[in-house]
Amino acid sequence: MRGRKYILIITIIVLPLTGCWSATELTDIIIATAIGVDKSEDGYRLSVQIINPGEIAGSAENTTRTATTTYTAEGKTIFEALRRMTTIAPRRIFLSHVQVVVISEEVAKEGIGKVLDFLVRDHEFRADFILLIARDYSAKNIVSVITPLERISANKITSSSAASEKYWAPTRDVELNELMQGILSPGREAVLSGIHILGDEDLGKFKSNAEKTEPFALLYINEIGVFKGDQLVGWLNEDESKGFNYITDNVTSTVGGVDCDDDGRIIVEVFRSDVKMYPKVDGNQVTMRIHADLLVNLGEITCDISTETQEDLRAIEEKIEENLNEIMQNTIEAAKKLEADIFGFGDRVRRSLPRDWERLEKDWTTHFLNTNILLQSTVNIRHSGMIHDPFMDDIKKKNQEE
Amino acid sequence: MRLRSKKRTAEEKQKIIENISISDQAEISTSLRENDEIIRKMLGNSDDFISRKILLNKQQPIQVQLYYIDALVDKDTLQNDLLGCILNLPSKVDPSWKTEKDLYDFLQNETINTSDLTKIENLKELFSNLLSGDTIILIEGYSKAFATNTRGGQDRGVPEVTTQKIIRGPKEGFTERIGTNIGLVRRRIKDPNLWVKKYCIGEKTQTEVSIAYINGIVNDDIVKEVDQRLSRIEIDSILESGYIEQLIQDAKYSPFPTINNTERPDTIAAGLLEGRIAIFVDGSPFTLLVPALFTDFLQSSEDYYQRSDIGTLLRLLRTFAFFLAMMTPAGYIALTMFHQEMVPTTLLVGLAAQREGIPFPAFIEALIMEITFELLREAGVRLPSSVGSAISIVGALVLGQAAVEAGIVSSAMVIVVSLTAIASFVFPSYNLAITVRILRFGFMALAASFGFFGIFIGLILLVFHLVSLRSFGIPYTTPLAPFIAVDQKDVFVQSVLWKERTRPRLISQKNITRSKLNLPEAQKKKR
Amino acid sequence: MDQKISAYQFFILVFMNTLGTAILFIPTHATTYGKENGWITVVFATIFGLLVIAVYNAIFSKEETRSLFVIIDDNFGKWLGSISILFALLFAYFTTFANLWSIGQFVGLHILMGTPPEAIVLLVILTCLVGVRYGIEVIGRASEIFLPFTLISLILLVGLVWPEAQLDNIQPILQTNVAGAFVGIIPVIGITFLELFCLLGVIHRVNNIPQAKKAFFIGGLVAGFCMIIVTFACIAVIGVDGTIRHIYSIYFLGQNISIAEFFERVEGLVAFIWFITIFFKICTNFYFIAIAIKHLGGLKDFRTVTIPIAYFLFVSAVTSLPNIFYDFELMNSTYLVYAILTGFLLPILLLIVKIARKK
Amino acid sequence: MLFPTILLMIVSVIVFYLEYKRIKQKQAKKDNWVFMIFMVLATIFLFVYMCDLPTPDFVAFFEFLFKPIRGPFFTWLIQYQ
Repeated sequence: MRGRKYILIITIIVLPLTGCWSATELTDIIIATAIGVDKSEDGYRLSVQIINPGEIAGSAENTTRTATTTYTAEGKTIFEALRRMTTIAPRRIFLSHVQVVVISEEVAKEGIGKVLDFLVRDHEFRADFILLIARDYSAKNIVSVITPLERISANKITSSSAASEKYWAPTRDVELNELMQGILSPGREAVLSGIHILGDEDLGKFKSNAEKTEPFALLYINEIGVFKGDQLVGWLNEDESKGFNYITDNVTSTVGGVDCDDDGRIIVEVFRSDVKMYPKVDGNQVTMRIHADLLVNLGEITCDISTETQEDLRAIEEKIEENLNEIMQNTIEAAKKLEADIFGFGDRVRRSLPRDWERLEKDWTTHFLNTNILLQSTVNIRHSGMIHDPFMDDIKKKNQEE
Repeated sequence: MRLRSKKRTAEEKQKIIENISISDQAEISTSLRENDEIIRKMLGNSDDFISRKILLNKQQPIQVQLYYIDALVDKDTLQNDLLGCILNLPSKVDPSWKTEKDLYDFLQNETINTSDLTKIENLKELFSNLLSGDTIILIEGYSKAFATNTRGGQDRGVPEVTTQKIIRGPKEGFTERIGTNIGLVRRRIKDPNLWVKKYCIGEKTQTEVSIAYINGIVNDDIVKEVDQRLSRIEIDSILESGYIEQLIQDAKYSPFPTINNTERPDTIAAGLLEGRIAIFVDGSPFTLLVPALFTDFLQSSEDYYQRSDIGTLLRLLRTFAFFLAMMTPAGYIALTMFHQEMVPTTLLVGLAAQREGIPFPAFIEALIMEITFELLREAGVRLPSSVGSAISIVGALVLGQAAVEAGIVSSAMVIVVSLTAIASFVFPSYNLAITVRILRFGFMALAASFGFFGIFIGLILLVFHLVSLRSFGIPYTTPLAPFIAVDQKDVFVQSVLWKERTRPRLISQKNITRSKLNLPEAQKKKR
Repeated sequence: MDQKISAYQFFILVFMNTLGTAILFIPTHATTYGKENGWITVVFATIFGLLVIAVYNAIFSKEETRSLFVIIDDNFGKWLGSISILFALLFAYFTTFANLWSIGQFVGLHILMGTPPEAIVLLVILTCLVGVRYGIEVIGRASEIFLPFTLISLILLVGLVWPEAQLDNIQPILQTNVAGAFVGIIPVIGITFLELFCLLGVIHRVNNIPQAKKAFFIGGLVAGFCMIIVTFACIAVIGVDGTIRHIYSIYFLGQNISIAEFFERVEGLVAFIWFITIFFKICTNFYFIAIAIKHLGGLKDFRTVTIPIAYFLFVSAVTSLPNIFYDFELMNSTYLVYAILTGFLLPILLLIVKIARKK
Repeated sequence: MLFPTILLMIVSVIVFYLEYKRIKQKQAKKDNWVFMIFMVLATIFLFVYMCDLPTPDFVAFFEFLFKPIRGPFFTWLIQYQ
């Protein structure tokens, strides 16, 4: 037992011999927060948004430098381009804090598989960044926009993407794992949300963009891009995107409206949505029964309608149900037009009826196009906000009296 | 009166003087002159050594010689109870007394007023008593001496504890006098089973060391072990209980203390009641308590004086502080040098901004700050209190502001170091705080070479070391490993007092029941 | 002065040894064979593994004081016994350096990018060396200290990924790939329960043999349960495809944790669980090697050979395996064959001989 | 590799000496012999590795040992993947 202290001594001797290979000081790295991937002549053009820490942290007085900087490099693959960037960047680029990867529409149409391999394989990337498609603009410009409230635009993108998914539901927060599942699983196709610039894309790169109450350029996320395999094949519009989120049971909260008989509208706030799919296979005919169960609050009523009796409410509920069915129907039609099973109908069949799936798997696309859809919605109104009865008719009455 | 003449030659005397410290049995001569010579020679005619010659019984004079050391005796006792008695002695001394016993009885029963009179058989005892503050009485023609207890001298009374302050609980602390100390404990435990055993350790210092334990509760094996270890000590001096601690502890090369020490009589009493053994050392207010387990160092006696929820909270806090004090700088180094991906983005950006322009790597930066802090702390202890505040101002300004503004260290590092410092002051035991200070640097080095993996390896080695330790036969990490379920009630969680009905299992194996009544239930029954 | 451990400590050692490599590789392995039924594969593997433990337990009679090696010698005779022990010893050696290799790879890939695996292996083997030289008592007690942390980490991990789980991912249950799900049992128990053979070298150190047998069983059961939960969580959260594709899928699982923007990036938790468990596995296997050599050579003290073995293990661990693909192939071929021979056939043979001799 | 090699050699000599002394204290002659043989072998093994010479490959040995069973078993198993 006497040997134990010698072993400790030896450990201490050997320690300095082995240490410090992987140590990197914070002053030796630059933190990347967003990556943009564009097409270049023979490969990809990579734009990396990096943080200028001195400008962001603490109470340091504002200087004339911007909070983020964008470096761009070209290469045949992503990794090559990234390594080529070291010739421009002052320090090693640290990728673990990447929050957003923006892929240009051009690249997406060609196929994103080649882009993804590096993102999945490289150890520095973490799994929790979101992917977006730059619509109409180059990914480089989107990464370069300076946003007014958040000094790091990547933060702005992630938070607004999450917020819009949560409260409005026309977008989808897609992280790497979900995208990979969509691309690779049989019986399911992937989707990615689109990102746009609202305003002047060139002026958005200046610091002065954040100095105006109405900035030159703003980023906004809207609509969902549909993939077939790893290629972008088309877009769903806002309503269809919302329908997509309904069908895939991804709505946490949204707002929906129906027209009244007169010119007003009834707006309801959905606060719980539960959608289930029940597949049925009859020979080669697939029938998908989709059952939606919504709980809503009355949010805004701008028409002359009564909410006094249960029958009145039932009438409103029915209206909303009709509207919901229509949205979902339209979405499915749109997807069928693009021949992409983004809802995972096939996956559903595979999981519930694996024997049938083995038969159907080979030409699932045709089966998908022939799928019968049965939509069943139940909407229940829970609350009417702070007031009981709408007052539009009272206003009207008063107006008439005068 | 028969005089046994037993003259010694000059060589013989010299021999006795040389060997006196070694040979126990050098006898006292019957000749007063000879004894006087030997004693004077041994003490080198020291000036604080006083001898006084008295003649008893004017008719047939008997020479009596008194010896004492000026600084050690209580002058009042000496004058009133001893000198007064002997000088006012009526001429009762009967020359016809045949034996020494008669004289002893006479002195004991009729003459001397002091509390204590002992017969001394040989020179070694004589010196030992003389140097403890007794007054030695030698009588011409007798080969025995008498020691009267005139011990006295300076004592500072029962002071307030200085090192282990608590809010609720007794304020008195141990003093340098061993008798007072044992008394303080005895006053708390009025049990005849509280046994005290005395040792005399240190060839030159002849320090009185006592062990105390409650018979019937204590584990006899441990008593035997302590006894053996104390008897085995061969050293010239024991100046503080720290000497004893180092000489009898189990793991001589371990940074962890395997013996607890305290200034508080109530802590000792509580320890005795759990079946531990207290070791008192004369001249030190710090009393040792064995066996000491790792978890003891995270507990304060105050825990038991408060309600259990507070006690539990404080213990968990201290455990947390233990890790904090040991790991914070290491964790910071690992995070900023190796694992940047683990830091939330906003925080990382903040850290990166602070580190812009700092010339040192994080490890060196941490080392600089930690060493500066240790220096300040050490200086703070040594400095007279009037200068102490100046040092703290300098420390606060140098560490807190100027260094950051000058760009030598980052403000995050200042936070880390102050956190560590605060956490290391949380422990009720100073011992463990020192351990943590030592280990902190080891962990920093490991973190600088291997990041969290290094810290992990360090942790494993630390645990291996901890569990391999034993304190007087009891595994150091009891009751965590080996895991004893019933004893968990008083480790990190302190259960309510009326439920702590058993003593720790391994320490006390015989009488483990503390209270038979489940108090609240008994009260309920009454109602 | 024989060191003794308690049944509770033995239970922890069983738990740690079963989870050792398994926690990191089992989700991938089981899912590779069983696809959606991967977790069912682990369920069956656990049941089968408990049978294996029953066989192990049967080797030791109620009041056994002999060590495994003495039992082997007594039943097989000196020559055959020695060969069997050597065979088992080499298996333990194989396990140990393969585990060392994988810890080097994992740390080099995920924790300390760029640090050569040699350094990491060296550090681990030195730490294990310290542990082994302290003896089994200290290893047992240290495991007691670490058990709560391991369990808390495990519970945290599973608890935190739960919100991300999609139960759709585990369907269909036992409809497709049924054969794969059953065949998958073999590689799964190959790197879990069959490696428990090394713990037979320790069982006679437990102060109460009947309780030790119980602890053996419960340890296997609890560890199996943990593996089932983890595999289930992997499939439910990251899907079959992701689980198969990632080498360390449970680590990827940890990366998916995101609670309240604070409990993010806690995959270190996974690394912690794995380190602790594999650490004790390496320690016990190392100990097994040392005591086996002690028995074969008739030595006084097993510590005699620990330092040279550490040297051997270090070199083997850094040179023997070229890359991760080879490791996977090995785990499905040579290693598996070896594991079945030592961990399954040898004990059964021993049991048969023992029963035959009794009659 | 020169510096680490030299350092490791020095370390192993120190280790050798300390262990040797420790075992000698226990007066176990056989242990001492076994330790010396093992230690010399291990040091050679380590040295061979440090000098980038081919080291004995245990895995290859095991592969060889189980050659007849290994191949068919693997092919059988892999088809279920």
